Amino acid sequence: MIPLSETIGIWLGAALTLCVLSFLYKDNPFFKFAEHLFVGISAGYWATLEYYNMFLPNLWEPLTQQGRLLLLVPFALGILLFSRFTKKFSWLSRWPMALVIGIYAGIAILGYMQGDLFPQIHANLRPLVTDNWLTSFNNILLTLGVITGLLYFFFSKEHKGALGGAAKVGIWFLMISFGASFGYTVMSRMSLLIGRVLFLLKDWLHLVN
Amino acid sequence: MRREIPIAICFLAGIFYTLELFIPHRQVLSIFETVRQWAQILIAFAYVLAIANILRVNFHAIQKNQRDWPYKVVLIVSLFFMITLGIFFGGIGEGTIFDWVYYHAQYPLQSTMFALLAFFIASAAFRAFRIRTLEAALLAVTAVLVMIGRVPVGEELWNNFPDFTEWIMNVPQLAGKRAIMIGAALGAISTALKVLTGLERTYLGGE
Amino acid sequence: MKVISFIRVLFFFLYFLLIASPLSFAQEDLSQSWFNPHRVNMLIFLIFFFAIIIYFIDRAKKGKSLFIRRIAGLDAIEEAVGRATEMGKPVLFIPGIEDIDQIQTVAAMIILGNVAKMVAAYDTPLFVPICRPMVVPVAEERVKEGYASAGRPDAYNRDNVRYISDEQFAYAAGVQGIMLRDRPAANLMFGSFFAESLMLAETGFLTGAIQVAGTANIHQLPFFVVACDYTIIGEELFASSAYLSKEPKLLGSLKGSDLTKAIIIGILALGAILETLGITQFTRWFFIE
Amino acid sequence: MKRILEKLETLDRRIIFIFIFLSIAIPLLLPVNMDFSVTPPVRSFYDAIESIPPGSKVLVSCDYDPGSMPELFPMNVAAFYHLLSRDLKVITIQLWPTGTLLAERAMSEVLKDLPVKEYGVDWVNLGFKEGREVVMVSLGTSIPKTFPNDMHGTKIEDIPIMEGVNTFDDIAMLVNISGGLPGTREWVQQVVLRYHVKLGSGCTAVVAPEFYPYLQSGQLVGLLGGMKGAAEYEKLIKRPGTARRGMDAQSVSHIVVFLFILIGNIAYFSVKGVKKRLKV
Repeated sequence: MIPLSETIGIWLGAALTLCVLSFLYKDNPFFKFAEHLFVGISAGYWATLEYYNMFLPNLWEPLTQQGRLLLLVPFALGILLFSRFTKKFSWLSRWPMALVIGIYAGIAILGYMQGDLFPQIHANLRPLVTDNWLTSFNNILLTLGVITGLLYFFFSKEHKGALGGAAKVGIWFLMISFGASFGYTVMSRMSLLIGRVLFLLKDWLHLVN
Repeated sequence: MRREIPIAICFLAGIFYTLELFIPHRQVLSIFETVRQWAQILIAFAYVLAIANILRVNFHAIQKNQRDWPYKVVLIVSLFFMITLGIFFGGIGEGTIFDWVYYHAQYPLQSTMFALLAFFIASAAFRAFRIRTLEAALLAVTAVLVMIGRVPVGEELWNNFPDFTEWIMNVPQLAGKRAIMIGAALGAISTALKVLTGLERTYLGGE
Repeated sequence: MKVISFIRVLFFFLYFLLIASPLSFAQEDLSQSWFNPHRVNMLIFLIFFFAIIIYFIDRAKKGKSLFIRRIAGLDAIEEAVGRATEMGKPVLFIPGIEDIDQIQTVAAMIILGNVAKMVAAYDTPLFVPICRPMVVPVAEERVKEGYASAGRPDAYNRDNVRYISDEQFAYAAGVQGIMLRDRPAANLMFGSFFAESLMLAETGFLTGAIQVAGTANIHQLPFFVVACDYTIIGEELFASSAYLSKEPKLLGSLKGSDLTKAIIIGILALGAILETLGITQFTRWFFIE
Repeated sequence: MKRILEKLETLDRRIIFIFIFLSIAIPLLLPVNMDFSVTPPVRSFYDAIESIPPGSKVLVSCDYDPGSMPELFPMNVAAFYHLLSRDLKVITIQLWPTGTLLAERAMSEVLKDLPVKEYGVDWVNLGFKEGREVVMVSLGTSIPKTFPNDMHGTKIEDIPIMEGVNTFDDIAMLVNISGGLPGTREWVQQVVLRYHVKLGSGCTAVVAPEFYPYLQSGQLVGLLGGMKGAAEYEKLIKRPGTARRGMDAQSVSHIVVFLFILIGNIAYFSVKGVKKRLKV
């Protein structure tokens, strides 16, 4: 026996699914309703989650129960954010903003260097001639593609002459890259729709077992 | 003072975190971790600003009887409904009403919105993949090859289709991707450096 | 400026320190040491990169004129804003869906300021829907500042910077709603986008808006390329602030980036040749554990 | 004729939408079960599990959310089924809070076919633990200390299956169903490199290519990528499920998209539309 709450849930889910799908025809009251409901519920959901997963365990409980007074610093900075509600002191809210931006800009420098720049350069240093002709061909193509692609991103020179030609080859590689990512993503997106249609046909209408 | 202090805070925080990678000392790492958590706590505080922003914008819309104002009521009611459920009625664990609403309203909405992409990807492909120039041809042809090569029917057409698709992904595709990654990394690092040193300070607003 | 000269001295000092230190160490427990020797390569790069940027900024400030190639997508922003004004319709600026912890979002905020300045001059409404709470105050400051520097602080409307939702697709739904009901004539999308990119760009296409999009998220670039009028690719996003503001010091930093890029191209070519000759030490220098 | 072509060139997108919907709904209602071969990454995932002696313990980390369910849930079900039907013991954990319910659902589907399997003896769910990579590393030091209870609050010492399970040495293989971060990349970086565990991964089609290098270097023993990977796996374990079912729809929808691209181009070239340059 399926519990009643589950049945109601499936009907609710199906109704909302159809509301969203109706958008494909055109904007309409059902979609508008679903959209505003979705925005309201999800904003509430994430705010609540933040309260439980961040505010309580990382600030409130350690501060009030374990007496970790150092946490008064972020607490005070957090309160400074609310100075935005006043006209006179709203500039104080820039302190916490500056701290957050500073920290993450610092982290970003490392992240991009360690995560993208060095590993990508390292991975691209390959022998151009090997025993296997296919490997050699691939490595030459890869080196050529990366170098010409980078040349496309030159800003301080007009793209004319040799640089223009190389940048053009670079664009070809970028286009292949975009096409491949596009084609590659089609599969995932279709799978998602299959999942949704299966929900409608199976869980809701019981047309498919 | 209104500008100098934030710039100093930003500079010090940024330099400190740039050094993180180079200083493996345990005590220093724990300071890094603590301060990073502060940043996350500040982000949690920002939710109050965000909720206040939603309320202000939508109340104004309702007040002015703007078109579609009844939907704004739906939005505000559902927002309060979720927060009240989560914080005052039974929390957010398994089996609560909060959880039920997540699985039976938010999840179907989310996954159906996500599934709309299947339709959009098709209509975008139809419209944009016209072979007008060499660049457009490369874009369209690669997309079609990869798309067909990844489903069972591609294999029916040509035995080595999956391998060929792999080759596209691993060689020419990767080259283009790598060029963008290296360029973007340089751009990101230089933007971050400019922000830290206050060369680019406009994000903090005026006097 | 004293700060910058100080950094310069500090970095050169560190640089000489490093040359003196050996490059490789055996694996050991580093939790008690003050420097991680395995990352010398990155430190050297960082110092070098920064030194180059500072050098070119200095030169730019001394009045050397700096050429920058045309970036069609960025020119198109002005055109799009102009058209929106003619039609009496608003401009929509979408700053991506990631928090301010992403440098792409910071770059988007910098572009937002420039757009606000343009919009204020034309007296066209500017909508900025936002996905992450911490971006709200930053965007508010940026837009306000943009209006102020165009001499129109009174035209700034707080209600146009709107937090929507943290949920990716709720945000997308909300932005689609704005596109369909407020009918902006220009959609500017800059920042870090994910799967919602295509949804936004397709809906924007349907409403007939001029669309300019830019991101460094490679996986979403294809969707912007097919559905938008102009696409800003990867590094161009980060170059936007220099391009739009034409400030000498920012243009200088761009030139510094270009030189570094040239060196990286040299490294790629040299490395490939050395690898072909069987010399692998050079490659190892770029390895990070 | 020319008018038809002109119409086709600027086809209403809603017509495309209808075709896409039908290309998915019809194959789901009337399957033909088009055959396909099994790719090497899936085959090696299967072989890795087949090579484990019966009675060994396998740790399954279900790190995904409902958003990627269409692709990952079938793999999750198939992996549980494969493990249990080979008389291996399943210990499941989750590093995503949303994973717990999904793991439970997957298991309850498998237990319909294998009703003899008993909780606590043949399988156990240790639940969700906050901490991402930190949890992974701490599992390497001690599994019981990281998860002192199962998801129902029962003490580890009172669960028969957990007897003698201390570190990764007592685990024959690790399976990760990965919807993002933390996921397979983190398991490889934090655990495989340090503790030399065999790791098999099931991930979404979008990220699968990023994990091929791990497969080549042997850091992954097998990889299931997207719904197609799940379908191949279902084929190997001879238990067709929703992924197998989705494959026809997947093929047909791809062909429909291809046909639309083709029609668009034919119409374009015959009508000779206004030349509009592709802008980069």
